[in-house]
Amino acid sequence: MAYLFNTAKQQRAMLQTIGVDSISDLFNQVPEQLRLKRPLDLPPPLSEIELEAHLRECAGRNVGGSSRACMQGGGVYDHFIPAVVDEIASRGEFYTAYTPYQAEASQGSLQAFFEYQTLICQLTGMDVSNASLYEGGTSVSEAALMAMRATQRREKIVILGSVHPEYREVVETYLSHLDCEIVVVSTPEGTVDLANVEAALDDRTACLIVQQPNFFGCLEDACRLTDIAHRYGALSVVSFDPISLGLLKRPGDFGADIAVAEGQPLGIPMQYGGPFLGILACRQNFVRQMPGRLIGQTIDRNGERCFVLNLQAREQHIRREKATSNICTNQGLLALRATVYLALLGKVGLKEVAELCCRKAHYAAEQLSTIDGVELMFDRPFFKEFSLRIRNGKLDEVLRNARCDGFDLGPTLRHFQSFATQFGKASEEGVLVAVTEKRTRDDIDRLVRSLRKSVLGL
Amino acid sequence: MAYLFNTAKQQRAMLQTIGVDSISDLFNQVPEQLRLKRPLDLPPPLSEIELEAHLRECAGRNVGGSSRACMQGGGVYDHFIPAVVDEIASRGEFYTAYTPYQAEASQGSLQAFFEYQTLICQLTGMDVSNASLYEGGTSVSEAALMAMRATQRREKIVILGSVHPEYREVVETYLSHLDCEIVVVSTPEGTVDLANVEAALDDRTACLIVQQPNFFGCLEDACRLTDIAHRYGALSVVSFDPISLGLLKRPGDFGADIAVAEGQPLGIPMQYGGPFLGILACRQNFVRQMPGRLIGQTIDRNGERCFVLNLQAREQHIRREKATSNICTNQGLLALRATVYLALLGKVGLKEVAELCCRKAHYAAEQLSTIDGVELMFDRPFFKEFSLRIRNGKLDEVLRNARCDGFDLGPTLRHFQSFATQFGKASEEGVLVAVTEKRTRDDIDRLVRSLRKSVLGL
Amino acid sequence: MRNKLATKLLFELSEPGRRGAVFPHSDVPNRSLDELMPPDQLMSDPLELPELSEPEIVRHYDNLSTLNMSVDTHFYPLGSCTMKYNPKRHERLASLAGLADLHPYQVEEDLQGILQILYEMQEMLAEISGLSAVSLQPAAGAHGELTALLVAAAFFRDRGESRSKVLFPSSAHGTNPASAATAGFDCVQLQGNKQGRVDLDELQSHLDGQTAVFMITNPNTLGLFECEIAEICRLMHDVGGLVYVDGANLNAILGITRPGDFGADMMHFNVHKTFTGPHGAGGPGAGPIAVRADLADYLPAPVIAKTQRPTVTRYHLETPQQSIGRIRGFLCNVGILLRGYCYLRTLGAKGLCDVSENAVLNANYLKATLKDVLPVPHGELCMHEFVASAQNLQEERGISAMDIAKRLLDYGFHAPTVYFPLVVPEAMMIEPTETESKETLDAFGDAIHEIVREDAEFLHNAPYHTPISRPNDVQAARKPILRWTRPLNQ
Amino acid sequence: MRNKLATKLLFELSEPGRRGAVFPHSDVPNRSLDELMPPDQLMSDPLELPELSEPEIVRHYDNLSTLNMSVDTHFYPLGSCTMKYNPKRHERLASLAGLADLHPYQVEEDLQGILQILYEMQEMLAEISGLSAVSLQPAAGAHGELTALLVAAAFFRDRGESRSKVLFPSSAHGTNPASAATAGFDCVQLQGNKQGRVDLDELQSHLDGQTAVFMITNPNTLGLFECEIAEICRLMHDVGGLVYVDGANLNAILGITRPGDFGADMMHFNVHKTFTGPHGAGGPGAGPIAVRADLADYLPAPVIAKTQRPTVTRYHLETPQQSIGRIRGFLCNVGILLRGYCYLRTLGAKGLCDVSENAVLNANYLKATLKDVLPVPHGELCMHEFVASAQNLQEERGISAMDIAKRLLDYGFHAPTVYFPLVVPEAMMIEPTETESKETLDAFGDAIHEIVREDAEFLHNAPYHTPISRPNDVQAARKPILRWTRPLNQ
Ligand SMILES: Cc1ncc(COP(=O)(O)O)c(C=O)c1O
Ligand SMILES: Cc1ncc(COP(=O)(O)O)c(C=O)c1O
Repeated sequence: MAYLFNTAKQQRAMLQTIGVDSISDLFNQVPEQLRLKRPLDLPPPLSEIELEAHLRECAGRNVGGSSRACMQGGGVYDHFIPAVVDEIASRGEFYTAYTPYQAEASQGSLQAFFEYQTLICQLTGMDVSNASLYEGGTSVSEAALMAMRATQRREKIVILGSVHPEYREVVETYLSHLDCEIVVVSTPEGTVDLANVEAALDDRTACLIVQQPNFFGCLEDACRLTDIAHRYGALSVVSFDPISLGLLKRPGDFGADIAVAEGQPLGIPMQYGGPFLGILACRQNFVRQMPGRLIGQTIDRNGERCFVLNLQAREQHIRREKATSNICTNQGLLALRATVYLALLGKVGLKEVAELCCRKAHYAAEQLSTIDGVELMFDRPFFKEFSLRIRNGKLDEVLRNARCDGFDLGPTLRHFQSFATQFGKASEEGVLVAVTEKRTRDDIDRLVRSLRKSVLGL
Repeated sequence: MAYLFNTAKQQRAMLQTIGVDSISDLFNQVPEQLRLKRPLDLPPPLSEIELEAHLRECAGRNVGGSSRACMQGGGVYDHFIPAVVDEIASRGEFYTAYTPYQAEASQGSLQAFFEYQTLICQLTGMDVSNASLYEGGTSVSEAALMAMRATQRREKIVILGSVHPEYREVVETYLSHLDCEIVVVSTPEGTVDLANVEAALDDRTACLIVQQPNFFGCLEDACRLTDIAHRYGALSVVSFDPISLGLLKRPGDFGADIAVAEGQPLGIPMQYGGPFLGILACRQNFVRQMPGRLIGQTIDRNGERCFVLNLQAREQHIRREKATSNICTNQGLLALRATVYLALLGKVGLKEVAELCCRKAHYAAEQLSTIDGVELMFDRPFFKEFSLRIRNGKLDEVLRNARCDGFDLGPTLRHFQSFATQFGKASEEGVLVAVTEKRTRDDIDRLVRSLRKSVLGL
Repeated sequence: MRNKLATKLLFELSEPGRRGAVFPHSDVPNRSLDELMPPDQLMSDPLELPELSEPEIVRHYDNLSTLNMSVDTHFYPLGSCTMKYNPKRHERLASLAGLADLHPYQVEEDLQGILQILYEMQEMLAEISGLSAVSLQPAAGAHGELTALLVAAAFFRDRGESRSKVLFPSSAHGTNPASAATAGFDCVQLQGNKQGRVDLDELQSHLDGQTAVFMITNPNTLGLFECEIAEICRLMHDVGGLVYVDGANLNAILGITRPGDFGADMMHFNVHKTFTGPHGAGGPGAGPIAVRADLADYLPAPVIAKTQRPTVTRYHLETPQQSIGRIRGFLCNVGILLRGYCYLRTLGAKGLCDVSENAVLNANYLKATLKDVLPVPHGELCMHEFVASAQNLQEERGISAMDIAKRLLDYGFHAPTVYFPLVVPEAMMIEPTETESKETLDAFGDAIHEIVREDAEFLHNAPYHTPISRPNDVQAARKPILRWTRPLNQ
Repeated sequence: MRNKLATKLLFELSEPGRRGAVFPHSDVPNRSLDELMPPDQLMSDPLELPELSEPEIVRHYDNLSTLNMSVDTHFYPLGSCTMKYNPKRHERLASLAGLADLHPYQVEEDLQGILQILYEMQEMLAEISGLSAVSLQPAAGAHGELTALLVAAAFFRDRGESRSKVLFPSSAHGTNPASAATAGFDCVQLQGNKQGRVDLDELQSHLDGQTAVFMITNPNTLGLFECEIAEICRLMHDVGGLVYVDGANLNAILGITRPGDFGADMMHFNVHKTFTGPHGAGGPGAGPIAVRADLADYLPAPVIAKTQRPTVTRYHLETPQQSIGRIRGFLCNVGILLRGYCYLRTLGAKGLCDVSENAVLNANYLKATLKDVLPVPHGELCMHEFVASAQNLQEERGISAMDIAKRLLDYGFHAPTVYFPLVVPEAMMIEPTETESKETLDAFGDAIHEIVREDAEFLHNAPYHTPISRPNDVQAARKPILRWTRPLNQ
């Protein structure tokens, strides 16, 4: 068998040392009547050749971003991943290590995660970042729980209707057993009306959750929203797109208390939804309420700087039911990818990427809107993603033809039930389009031709 | 610029330390009139995104073994490469190191190459292996030169017509300036007639060069050929297929003096012809005549076993024009691949692969021969490759249709001019077919259907 | 030979004006950003990120990596973590085009290959667990626990029952109580019996109409099989409660016995442990759960379903009828599940049995070779791991479990888990896994024997041959430094 | 922390009955092998190869790798070797499907993408060299030298001239004379002048009708530009000879000056040096050659040609008219040339100039920081490298170039090339390359300054912090052990 070492002869020697006759004797704790009396009903084993042939066959029945220009958004984006990110993340010493509990034998991981925490602080303008959570949706949920602990307000949170609908659902699930009201402020114009937010908030509200740019690609007035939240003593939780921070004001700049994100755009492949990277950073005074691991700097016995797991008393393995979260295994390797990505892009590179996305997205939006029956759904500023409205029941055909022509757009708004109420019929006609730095003007022009053809019914 | 470090500010500081005003001052040794007065005429620089898009576009205009079943042979084969081989060969510490001149900082490479030498000895049954040469053809040539030095016979070598025609051409080129007769013994029946070899040899002959299995896939009587060579005091040089040694007698077993090979089948991608791996092993008494690097075992000052470059006095950097070869840079990383491949397959695995190839090739040959107008070109035992004859001028059509159906066969015999004389018209109808362990019965059956259809003109 | 320059902090290597990645020039009309976006939303200062070149980033992280121990390089017998070999083929296959480049919102017809794989994964996990329905969504074991407890809560809610108590043994992993609390339950911890197992009387004394779930790790964290598990489950079911199996220790019982067969109602898998998704220095994992038939409707959305028509088979996403809702964005940690899938397809039924047999053999062998110096208080034989105690050494020679752990690093072995579970004094929890050779186990045994002969004082200062010596955790906690900040004089 | 078990020899880790790779069962009729092949051709004994499992092979080689220094991990200023950064994108791109999986005998219509790349590579190399025609075939620099000399021989043969002498300076790399000898020429070595350059009078004294080729490295191995190169070429041409430029040091003059422009007739490139094909611990390389127009017809077969029709461009293989024949099997080291191609496409004309400017700047800077302890006998300024001398240190303090080299390893730097070229006593040949930062150069300079202050006795026994101490080369040579053999008692 492929991954086993010990030969029959060695097994015999080992059994002798143990003092039993056979391997089955080792299992005498397992009551006979509980034993499975038949082999598991699993497909037969495959050699490496067969396994690879099988996986390639399966992969061949998917159509991915290598064969089509991916202009899909909704929280996951086809940004370029420099080869260096793959190279470093595939170092066995990183990806086959465990959580760095043994500091002396884990300085590599520990320092890398300390660098991650620092980079996230620099990116967001926040004071502290943890060492990762599962992904965007659970990060928003952990932020809500954290806000409730920090404010001691456990009855109500407010969340904008323009936050990723799946993330909103996750928050609902996470809070389902609590007596906590979740007020959703709807955003029929693409962004929220500040007056409606004002109306929803009160002094029982733990936090206001805003996504920037929001799910439709539009820019909320995150700064004013934060001020409003603070006026009611609620925390401002901002879910951001890390790439957008190459251009936009940082959550820390406008006073957010907790900044969370899906880190996928930072050098992580789309891989049909995961594993991704949950980012969570906050202001200094909330550090002991943070969920997840934190790496800290200290010195060793020789006075040399080194890194360790820190403030573990917040965590489940010490605090058990009193822990700030139940998370144990996190997304370390993805945090490493994000670290390398941010290091590689640096001060200038991230700005360039953000500018490219922004310019190309605006070019695409402009060109697409020249088509009769195609228009921007919302008249709002956006960054790299926008909602397109395809009128006259042509949406399906447009998307199908675009796929044939080599473009994947989406998701459609009707994919999410919650939008039917927010937008009515318009939700039947809306689709998200995201434009990353990988797309060329030629891609965009061809997409425009494809849509024009579809709409004109050619 | 992507790979440069020093900023303008640093450059200025460095110039100051040097004591010159500008970078161009550093080039004052280069006479003004020799300077290029214009920029090089090269395509504009590409960012990583653009470069990748460009390379993918080019790759997309090739049709490789990932999209078609490669049943081509002629010295390069589509054997399976276990993922472990790629993983280890992509360790930066291996692939970005230089030749291990500094033993204390190169024990990784040195030990791996010592293991390589040992594995090649075990594989071939020879006493000593060097640490690699460029590839198969130059290895045959170096073996011929080595034989001439060892025997002190510099007038004549004998080579079978069934040796890879490109390798024979390389030998001719390498010997072109020497007054050395190269006698080619033709092999019209697919293998050589021993009497003809006997007739060609004499006591001026430095060596007899045999390929086993030969270029047409047929098995020569390598054992008797070696005996004949020895009878005339000539060395027996055998060019082997490393995979075949999972089943066949080893060159060392039947007394060969120098064993050479193209090592590509040992875990090296086909990559349109290189880099590959030249293997050269010999009997103990010829060790000081060997070309290329040799790793030796010794001890360090603490008495610990360690490895060093050994017998360097044979090499160009010490012996200069008296060196046994001019080779310096060799094929280290490919030797590492072969090492890992052989370690991974080991005693049982290599035999299994050889058996699979052999059985599948025979199944394919049998099935293909059932087609009217398709027959084996030679009635000779073979291992994993055979020459197929497609009668009635259908060869082109058959190959074209096979490609459409997803199969690449070849090379054709007519691709090599030298076969026209050996086989006359038959060379117009011959094509090589190789079957590796990657091919399934289903592949073969579909190939048979494809050929049947073509031949019947359906 | 260590390159100390390269392992300075990223930020200390930064130099103003340096560039790493370079991007194409814009090929669309270059309008001013102020035109495209509201100026007051744009950042005013340049980004704070460091400035490095590509070569130094590679050298930095390659050097950092060598400061780690890892399964690829070292024996890593960390108890409860199942640090087995991570097959290299998985890395190659999980990154194939057509798998790694799929966007979660593509249409299902373009995803039939991956959906089939995930569907088959559900089926295989169900078979291994002996339970009927699987959700692949949870991102790790703890996430699986939480999800299952929310399923249980929904199930009870639906039946009009309000049950508030979750029970677990004191040897339970910290995530068990933490997940229970997150799901809104009260926690009840059981002491267990002298043998290190659940005490039935104690259990019974806590059972009533408030009892919701008993969370049990089996084999438990002492490496012992809960041989009364069937009775335990019966007792729970009698009061209308559910039994949850924490599957972290599944490596001991694959194909030998199944949670569903011994009475469990729900469980999670740690794909990153049992099925070799690598640990990634902390993650990612995948913690799918399996539940019995009548809980299937509560699973989080979506699950993968299969429709078989005479000519075509189609896979699609479906929301269970009474679903608790979403527990994460997007589908699941596909990349890790793919690796698990590859593993299961490589091993098959017989191979999985071999895994558990050899995991248990290796553990018992190591236990036997160490028993003279590190006795195991609980159990004659162990399953895939055992918890030895350095209490004697501590009392007689002043050598602690920590001393041995640290000194092992010098010998080129990663340390076992120490001081967990708390029920064993000076605990050393050792899980060799099946992918280690007898030679390695012998070498590890020899090292321990050598270490316990060393001077206690000397051991207190170990390790000596690691990149750092023992760190000052107290100072770290007292004044936490959680990020680099620019020194004041720069 | 070193794992000593894992770095035993492969053969010592072998255990009878262990398995690594597993292959599919045969799916074709299982006929006996004796039926398929003559029994007397089949081997009689089992293979001698070792038996290991996959996990231990990975652990073995991963651990071995960490015993190396490399460009990825360390500053590696090996003179004459151009140890620059090897971009990671090259590794990704060279392994793309459609490039790595092409068989050399596919039909040209299925190879248009790769043929275009190789054709463009020929064109770019011609432009960089200032010569007209390129052969990509040679596998390394030495192979390129041999090929070019065979081209020269054929050229002279064609003109009915029999020229037997190849000249080169004493500082020439060993491959120059070795290649000349292999190509059947007699070797004549020139001493050179005090400045470390070719002495025109000396050269002239050797020129006659027998003179075939002058092989010159420019910049030469002392890191000096042969400023009289134009005159040298003229002298050679006057007697009907050819000038060959060894391009190993091209990194100094990219886009600054071109061999073709200063009079060379032939040259080779070391793609693995100048254009970052990684060195692979010894290879592979690629040593394409460029020649002037009237030598093009002699190039080895095949070259890549382009046919441009109004609507289509096609690339194909062609045999030059008077070709010397083949110099290797198959086409060329495509994988390395692909990396070189990626490099040239990334840099462009301006980028290549920047490379040389910074390579020369770094070398001169390092030279300046070291001059107080390691003076450079030849030249005020250097090009991309310089040869310093430890002669003073040796005479005054007993510290040799070797001592410094070995001790540098302890400091985390690879050693420079030592004792080459022979014209400099106690030579240390230092080539930092352009991909090293000022910080690294400063740290290296500091290390040398510290080392020369250390005790000579202490230095004689350096290194201390490497996996081994100084090896016994004498013993290795006296009784060569070139392979592992099973100990007699096993
Ligand atoms: C017994 C046990 N239960 C639960 C967990 C939690 O699993 P995860 O880390 O995947 O969240 C662990 C992991 O350490 C464990 O050992
Ligand atoms: C100056 C010089 N010439 C020629 C060569 C030979 O090149 P290669 O090693 O590629 O055969 C080298 C390589 O070390 C060199 O430094």
